[in-house]
Amino acid sequence: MKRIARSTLQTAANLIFFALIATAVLSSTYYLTRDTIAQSVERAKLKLVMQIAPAELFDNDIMRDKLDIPASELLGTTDTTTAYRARLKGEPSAVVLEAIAPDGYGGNISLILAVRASGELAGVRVVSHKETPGLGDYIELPKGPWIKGFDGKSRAAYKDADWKVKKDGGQFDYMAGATITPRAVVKAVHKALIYFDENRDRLFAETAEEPEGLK
Amino acid sequence: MISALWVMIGISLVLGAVLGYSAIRFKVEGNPLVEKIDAVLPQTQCGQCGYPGCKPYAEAIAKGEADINLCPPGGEEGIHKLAELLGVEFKPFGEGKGPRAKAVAFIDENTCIGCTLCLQACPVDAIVGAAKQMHTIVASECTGCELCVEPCPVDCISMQAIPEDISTWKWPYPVFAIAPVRNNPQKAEAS
Amino acid sequence: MTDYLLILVGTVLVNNIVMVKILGLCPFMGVSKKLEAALGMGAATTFVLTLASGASYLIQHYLLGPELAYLTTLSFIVVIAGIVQFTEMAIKKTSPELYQILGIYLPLITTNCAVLGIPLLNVQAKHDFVESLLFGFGGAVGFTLVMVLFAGIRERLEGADVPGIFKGSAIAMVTAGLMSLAFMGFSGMVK
Amino acid sequence: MWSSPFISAPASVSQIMLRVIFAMVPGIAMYVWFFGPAILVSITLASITALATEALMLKLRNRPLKPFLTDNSALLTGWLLALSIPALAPWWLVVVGTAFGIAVAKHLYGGLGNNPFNPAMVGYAVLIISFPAHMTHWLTPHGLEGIVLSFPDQLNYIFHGILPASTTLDALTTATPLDTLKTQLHLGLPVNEIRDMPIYGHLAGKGTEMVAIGFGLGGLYMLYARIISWHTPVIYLGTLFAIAGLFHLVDPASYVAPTFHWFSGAAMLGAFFIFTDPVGGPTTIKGRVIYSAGAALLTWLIRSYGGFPDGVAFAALLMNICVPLIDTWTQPKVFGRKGDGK
Amino acid sequence: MRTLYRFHGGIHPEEHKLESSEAPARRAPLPKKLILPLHQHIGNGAKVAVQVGDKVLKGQMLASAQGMISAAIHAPTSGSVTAIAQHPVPHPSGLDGLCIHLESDGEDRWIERAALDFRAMPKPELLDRLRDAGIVGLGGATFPTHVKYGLPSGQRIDTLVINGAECEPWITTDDRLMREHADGIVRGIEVLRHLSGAGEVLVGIEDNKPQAITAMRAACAGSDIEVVAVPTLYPSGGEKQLIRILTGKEVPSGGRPTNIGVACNNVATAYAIHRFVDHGEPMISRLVTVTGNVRTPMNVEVLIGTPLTEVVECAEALPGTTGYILGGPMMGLEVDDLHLPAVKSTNCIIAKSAQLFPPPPPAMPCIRCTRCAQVCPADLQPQELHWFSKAKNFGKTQEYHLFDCIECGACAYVCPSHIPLVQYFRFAKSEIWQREHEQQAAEIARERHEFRMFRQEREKQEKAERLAQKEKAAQAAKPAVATPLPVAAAANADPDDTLQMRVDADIARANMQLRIDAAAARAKEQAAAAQPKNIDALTPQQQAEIAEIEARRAKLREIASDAGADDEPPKQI
Amino acid sequence: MTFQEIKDIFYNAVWKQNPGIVQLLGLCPLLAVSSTVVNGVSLGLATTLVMTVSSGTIAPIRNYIPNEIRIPVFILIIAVLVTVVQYLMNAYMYGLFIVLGIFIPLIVTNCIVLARVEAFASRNAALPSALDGMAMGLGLTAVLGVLGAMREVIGKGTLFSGIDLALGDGAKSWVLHVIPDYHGFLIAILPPGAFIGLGLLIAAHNWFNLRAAARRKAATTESAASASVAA
Ligand SMILES: Cc1cc2nc3c(=O)[nH]c(=O)nc-3n(C[C@H](O)[C@H](O)[C@H](O)COP(=O)(O)O)c2cc1C
Ligand SMILES: Cc1cc2nc3c(=O)[nH]c(=O)nc-3n(C[C@H](O)[C@H](O)[C@H](O)COP(=O)(O)O)c2cc1C
Ligand SMILES: Cc1cc2nc3c(=O)[nH]c(=O)nc-3n(C[C@H](O)[C@H](O)[C@H](O)COP(=O)(O)O)c2cc1C
Ligand SMILES: Cc1cc2nc3c(=O)[nH]c(=O)nc-3n(C[C@H](O)[C@H](O)[C@H](O)CO)c2cc1C
Ligand code: SF4
Ligand code: SF4
Ligand code: SF4
Ligand code: SF4
Ligand code: FES
Repeated sequence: MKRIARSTLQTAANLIFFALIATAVLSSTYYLTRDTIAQSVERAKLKLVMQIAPAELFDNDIMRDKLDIPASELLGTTDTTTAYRARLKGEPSAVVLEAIAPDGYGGNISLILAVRASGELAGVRVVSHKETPGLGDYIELPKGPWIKGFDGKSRAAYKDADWKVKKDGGQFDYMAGATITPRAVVKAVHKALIYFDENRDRLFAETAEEPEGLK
Repeated sequence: MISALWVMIGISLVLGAVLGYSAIRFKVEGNPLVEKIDAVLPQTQCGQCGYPGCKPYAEAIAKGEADINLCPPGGEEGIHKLAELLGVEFKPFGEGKGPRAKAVAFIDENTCIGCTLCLQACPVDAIVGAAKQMHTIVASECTGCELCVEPCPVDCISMQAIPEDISTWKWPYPVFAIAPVRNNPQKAEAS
Repeated sequence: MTDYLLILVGTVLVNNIVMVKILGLCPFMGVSKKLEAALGMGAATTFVLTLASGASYLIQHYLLGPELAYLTTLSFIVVIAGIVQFTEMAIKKTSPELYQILGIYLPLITTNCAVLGIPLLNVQAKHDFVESLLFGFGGAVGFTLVMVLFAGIRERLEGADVPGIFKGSAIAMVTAGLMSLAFMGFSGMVK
Repeated sequence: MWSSPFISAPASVSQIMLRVIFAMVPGIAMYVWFFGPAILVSITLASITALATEALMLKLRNRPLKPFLTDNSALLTGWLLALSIPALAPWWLVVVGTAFGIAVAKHLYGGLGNNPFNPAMVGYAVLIISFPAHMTHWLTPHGLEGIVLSFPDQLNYIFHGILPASTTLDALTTATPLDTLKTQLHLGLPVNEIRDMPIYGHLAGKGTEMVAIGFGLGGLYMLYARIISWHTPVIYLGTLFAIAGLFHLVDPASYVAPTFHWFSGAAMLGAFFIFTDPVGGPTTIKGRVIYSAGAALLTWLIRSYGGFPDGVAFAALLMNICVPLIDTWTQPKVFGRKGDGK
Repeated sequence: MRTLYRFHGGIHPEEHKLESSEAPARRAPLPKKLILPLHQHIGNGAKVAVQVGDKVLKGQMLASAQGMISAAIHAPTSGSVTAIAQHPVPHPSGLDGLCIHLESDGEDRWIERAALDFRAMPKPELLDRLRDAGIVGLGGATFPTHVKYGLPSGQRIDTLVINGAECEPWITTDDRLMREHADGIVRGIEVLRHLSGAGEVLVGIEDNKPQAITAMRAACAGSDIEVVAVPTLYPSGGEKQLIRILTGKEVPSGGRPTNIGVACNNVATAYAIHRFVDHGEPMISRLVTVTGNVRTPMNVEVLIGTPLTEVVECAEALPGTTGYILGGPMMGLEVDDLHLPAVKSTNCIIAKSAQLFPPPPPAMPCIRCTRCAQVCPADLQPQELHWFSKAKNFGKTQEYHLFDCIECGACAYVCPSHIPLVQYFRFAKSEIWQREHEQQAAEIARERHEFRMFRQEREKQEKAERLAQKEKAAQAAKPAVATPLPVAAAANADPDDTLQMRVDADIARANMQLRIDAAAARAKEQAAAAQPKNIDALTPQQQAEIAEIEARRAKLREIASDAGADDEPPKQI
Repeated sequence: MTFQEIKDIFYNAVWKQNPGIVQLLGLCPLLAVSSTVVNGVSLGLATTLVMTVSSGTIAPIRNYIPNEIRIPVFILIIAVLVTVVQYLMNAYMYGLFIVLGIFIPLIVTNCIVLARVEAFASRNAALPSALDGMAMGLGLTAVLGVLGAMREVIGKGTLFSGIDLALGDGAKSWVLHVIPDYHGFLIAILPPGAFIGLGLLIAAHNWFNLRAAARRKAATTESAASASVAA
């Protein structure tokens, strides 16, 4: 019995010894790199945002001027997302929204879009999708320029019935043999614009200091 | 940092305790693997594997000290079986290490002086005789290990291949023309 | 209920851990030469993986929390290694028969990526406790399934006239490739 | 050495394969009737590629060419593959698919008789995954208001990718009936409205239903000639009917009628020509029942819930995987062991 | 009408029976020289009972049964034994077997013959008489008939099945026999029925032999022997299949018909029994079909041991003959050299020609079409058996019941890939047999080795004990041995200590030498007594072997001492 | 250590006992992240780093670790190293970090790391162990690179795509378009292509070995009796 107890304690002590060293090394690395990692993440995000909200559109620290947006049917989101606000000389110039097209061929298509204060689209990008590679993936930027077709479009220019692919009588291009994907994206962007129109004022409200979110 | 240390201390304490406890508590001895390996070996006890008999070789394999391709009497078949048993890749015999043709020892009765040296060498008691009497080999017990050949001071023991007769004949593998092709030679290269 | 069912079907077939997620391949290739071995490995992995999924959930949520998330990998793997070693010792003592079947596979499990991969994916996918368990269990069942099927094919292939340079692991790889091609047929089933 | 028996029945592998090829003729005739002769070009291309690949692989493997090139199995693989891809597919699509199927799925395993996977279906699966865009351009059947391309123009497209200036690919081709069904259901239309679309006929798609009937006729010939056993087609079609029928009864708006499943896609072709492939299939009767039923279930699942319009090829491959186990676990009782449960 | 049952599978090859079945059987001319292999039946070969030079009479026993399963061999004609030597025998190996060579004197003089009153005899004696008459089954397997009826207690036979199916193509001996000697066959059946005590006797004849059926029915009229026409379907003549057809019972795998209360014999066997019981003639001749590429296909009555050349001569082989098949085309074996003797199992010789037996096309790989499985009468999966035999995975072949294969050849007949399936199975079977044999040998070797180790251990212990006792004795004498020895002083070690150590070592060494000498002396002593070693626990066989060797040595010694005295000095040990 | 010993270690690791194509260890990353050269080589180098350091650290302390916690301690050490590498990549090569995803933490369970520690480092001194770890890692990296190149060329018609993730935006122009205007044989960059590609590599390795063996044999025996093996 005593032998068992001794062995138990001994082993535990040994393991603790190694664990302590390991944890110490690990923790130090963590704390040393923590800030750099945060910066990297932010830089990556900024890079994406800058693709659709070009630098001339804002002069504020856009990554800090953010707003939590609760799940919304119009955006297709089921979780709280973050909107980033672009301001030029203090005036709201654009907002960057996340949206989800739920009815892609392979499931959800995540989008990020920048809407100018005027309601015009500054740009749309696909963040992630499960469309068929080689067929439905032309909505991604390097694979095809299709997504750039949204630049400058607005609800003012196109009436609601035009927010369809050409095959269905709308204004948007598609690739033959793969219309489900563009249909889903066009629909999602259109709905996001509607969301923008409905919540325009609140989206640009000065809430940087006391984020309260939208109801 | 401190909390991280505490967490890891906690985890290691529990784990270490459990492992330390069970290392003693669940200790078992013996290795059933040896028996299994031994069952695969041909029991010729010839020592060609470099171990004094099949069992020691089996033990060496079980411990991971010996390769599986050391037993010539077992043939490639034996290596395949070992490979399968141990879940390792098949390994062919080294250069010139393959099995020899099956043979039995034969004592030239004219020359035998009855020194009993071969009798002492035979691992399976296949030699009968007594000091100063002529020795003879019980062919049905002889495994052909050749251990008796070396010790004989008058070189009277030779290994004789077992000839094929009707009772030991085997059907040949169909696509190879092993047996003398008695009928149509073109059959041999079929497919 | 249907959610849970979907998780199960999804992990077993649609997002099969080996064929689609490409995890756990070393045991998949290594222990699939024989059907029994594949079954044994599958059973052992299922046991450990389910346990590991549960344990890692508890650790993640009750010990680490968001604060110490950086300890995830470290603590998970240590706990898994502990579970494996404990299981091995316990089985060896309590049920030698089971040990005969699972014993040699248990130590290999620690280095099966799937065993760490699934808990990490659990964290990534923010599964709750039951979902984590199911995900672990389903993943392991999927692992067992493809491994057993693969072993069946490999046993069969032993008789096939495979070109020399493809014999062994090369053709096994090609087979795994064609299997994963077939599994792509499930894609899109669970969105 | 020649040992008994010294006599043999007159059947041979090449003759069996030839009869299977022959049995495909009615289906192909229908195809030509409803879709034009472009399919003949694909079949020719596939045949040439199949034989060339077979010859090359045999050479590499150091095997005699003649007996294997004349066994007609490569030809059969080529024909089946040509039939399962769009007739207007560019030439390289046929070539790549056939060559992959024969070189990788057949010869890496040792050629005829050794392959666990169906070579034609491997070729198809590789193509639909690699080139989904090209694999969705199916010809519009004659009689619909599509533009009909002349044969020389078709050749020009197949080999040079050039269409007459007046048309676009979109105008010449449609999605297949199964694909359209899937798309429209996705868009929320109920089945009965979808079925009213002009591409559909009485049973399934216009034209394609007749092609399926043609393959069915060929299948009946093979049953008559005892090349295939009845278990596979009957169980396959039966199970497909049963599952599809059940769901159709419960929810007719989202699940099509079982006859639609029978006469669309590759179901008929599969029932008689694909799941009957002896090499990758099980050998016991019980095994065939399990295999065919499993294949039907998978076909239906993939068609109804999966990412591909047709599930036949993947069902075949997935069931191929299971064959060794099915065979092992369905061994029949041998003579003299029936009573003792061994 | 009797209800008949079906067995699984079966085939309909072309029959080719009419060629030879219509002409009455003839008798082959008396050969000058006969070759009688000792191993003409399943089981142990017969033991030679004559010597070279002996004059023998027709029907005289030349070799007697040896062991449980064996049968005697008799002189088919009168003459003299010219040799007992190796000679090619009908065997797939083409190897030689030990044969008695008999030169006929042309007189064909019988030994004394007498009919047996078999009903008056005790059953065991009747069985012994059958054995000594060399009666073996003529249906193919040449299984000694007496063994079939020597049942272990507790088993009984309800049904006697007489096999007149003759399902193989070309062969017509049973057909002819039934047409010409139906009465004799029925007499033989009566003997078998007496031996078996069966209540029911069924004669199964394929329905492609209507005359034979009629003849047998006529001969059985008045008895309760039932002659049943069974559908023509190869291999309905296989005993398991015929029993299944007639009774619906299946002989259990690995078992014998007697396990289910059935015994089965061929019609020719019954006829041979009749010849023996009613005329005192042992088995010295049989009917052989000579057919194929010959001028006049026919059945010939042939003396056992007749060279096949002479048998074929009766029917005259035509040009274009490429070889011969002994037995039927489904199960026979091919020979190209006719210097083999006819043996008890020789039922048919077919002259091959390229038209009748075209060489098979090259074998293609198996395409798993399962035609073979569909025709296999044993419900096996020949394609799997082939797959695994080809890969030499013998364990798997046994899992797939390789040993239930009756080698009927139906599978190979239908295989569209023309794979020599049966040969694969024979190959696998003989490999497995050899392996089992080796396994047994290894088992015995292991036991013997372990016993040897045990013995050596015991001897060592005994020796150690003895030595320990001696040690005590030596202890007393120690000072006497410990004479001072010259010592080299060690440089920087304490001289006293080193010295002491050296002395100790030397004492030990000296002690050891003493012991060795003593042991050597003892060994000498023991050797002088010539204690035999390792000659206990020998089997009688081994003892006989040793005795034989000793005898030979004795002779050799004599010769050696006679001749070697002057030219070779005796060897020094 | 002599030069010959070093050479042996490298020959063994890169060719004779290559983890990827001979020992078949470390397959998951090998198959999962070899869709392009850049991904493959980066993960390979990360693994090499971990292997070198872990073998090098464990070898000197091997005698102080009690047997019953041997494996947990080995894994502990490996896990720390991996996590450190993970943070470094996260901080300084964020793009690559995202692409390699879960396979960085999974280096911990990459069988080859533990296998080398168990098989080599727990029996040898620090320097050879570190060398062995490095050589094995490089062996794996080599396979990752070759397989990545194969798959990338066949699947996309490019080479070095994504190199900007590893080396910064400046490297973007290094991407080679090997086959211009290529349709992309997608299967090659999907899991089936990974398996089949590795199968082909293994076969190629076998082929080289066989040919070398045949040459050696031909050199020793003048006439190799060619058995006419018909099958
Ligand atoms: C394997 C496969 C994958 C497909 N993937 C997509 C996809 O990702 N996105 C898409 O829009 N259509 C995809 N399609 C095509 C759709 O099924 C459908 O045919 C098409 O969207 C209809 O387009 P159309 O109206 O231009 O004919 C795929 C088709 C197949 C066969
Ligand atoms: C494996 C296989 C898969 C096939 N897949 C399709 C398919 O996805 N779509 C299709 O229209 N035809 C496919 N076919 C071809 C059909 O057999 C037939 O030629 C016709 O196109 C069926 O069209 P349907 O889907 O309207 O019935 C396939 C054939 C085979 C052998
Ligand atoms: C495939 C096969 C076919 C056989 N055909 C016959 C046959 O036609 N006639 C026959 O008497 N024995 C035939 N036999 C032999 C029988 O199985 C059985 O050995 C014989 O009838 C027993 O009688 P016996 O001991 O008197 O020879 C055949 C055996 C096999 C394996
Ligand atoms: C009834 C039957 C069906 C066949 N089906 C196929 C098939 O679906 N795909 C294929 O590649 N070959 C098929 N074959 C041809 C052949 O079996 C096939 O090429 C082998 O798989 C090659 O080893 C078939 C042959 C027969 C007799
Ligand atoms: S080499 Fe000889 S002693 Fe060694 S295992 Fe083989 S048979 Fe036994
Ligand atoms: S007699 Fe000789 S060869 Fe035979 S077993 Fe004994 S020692 Fe070995
Ligand atoms: S030879 Fe054997 S396997 Fe072939 S059919 Fe006859 S019993 Fe069946
Ligand atoms: S009949 Fe021949 S080809 Fe067909 S399954 Fe049997 S062995 Fe194979
Ligand atoms: S790397 Fe070995 S299991 Fe994943």
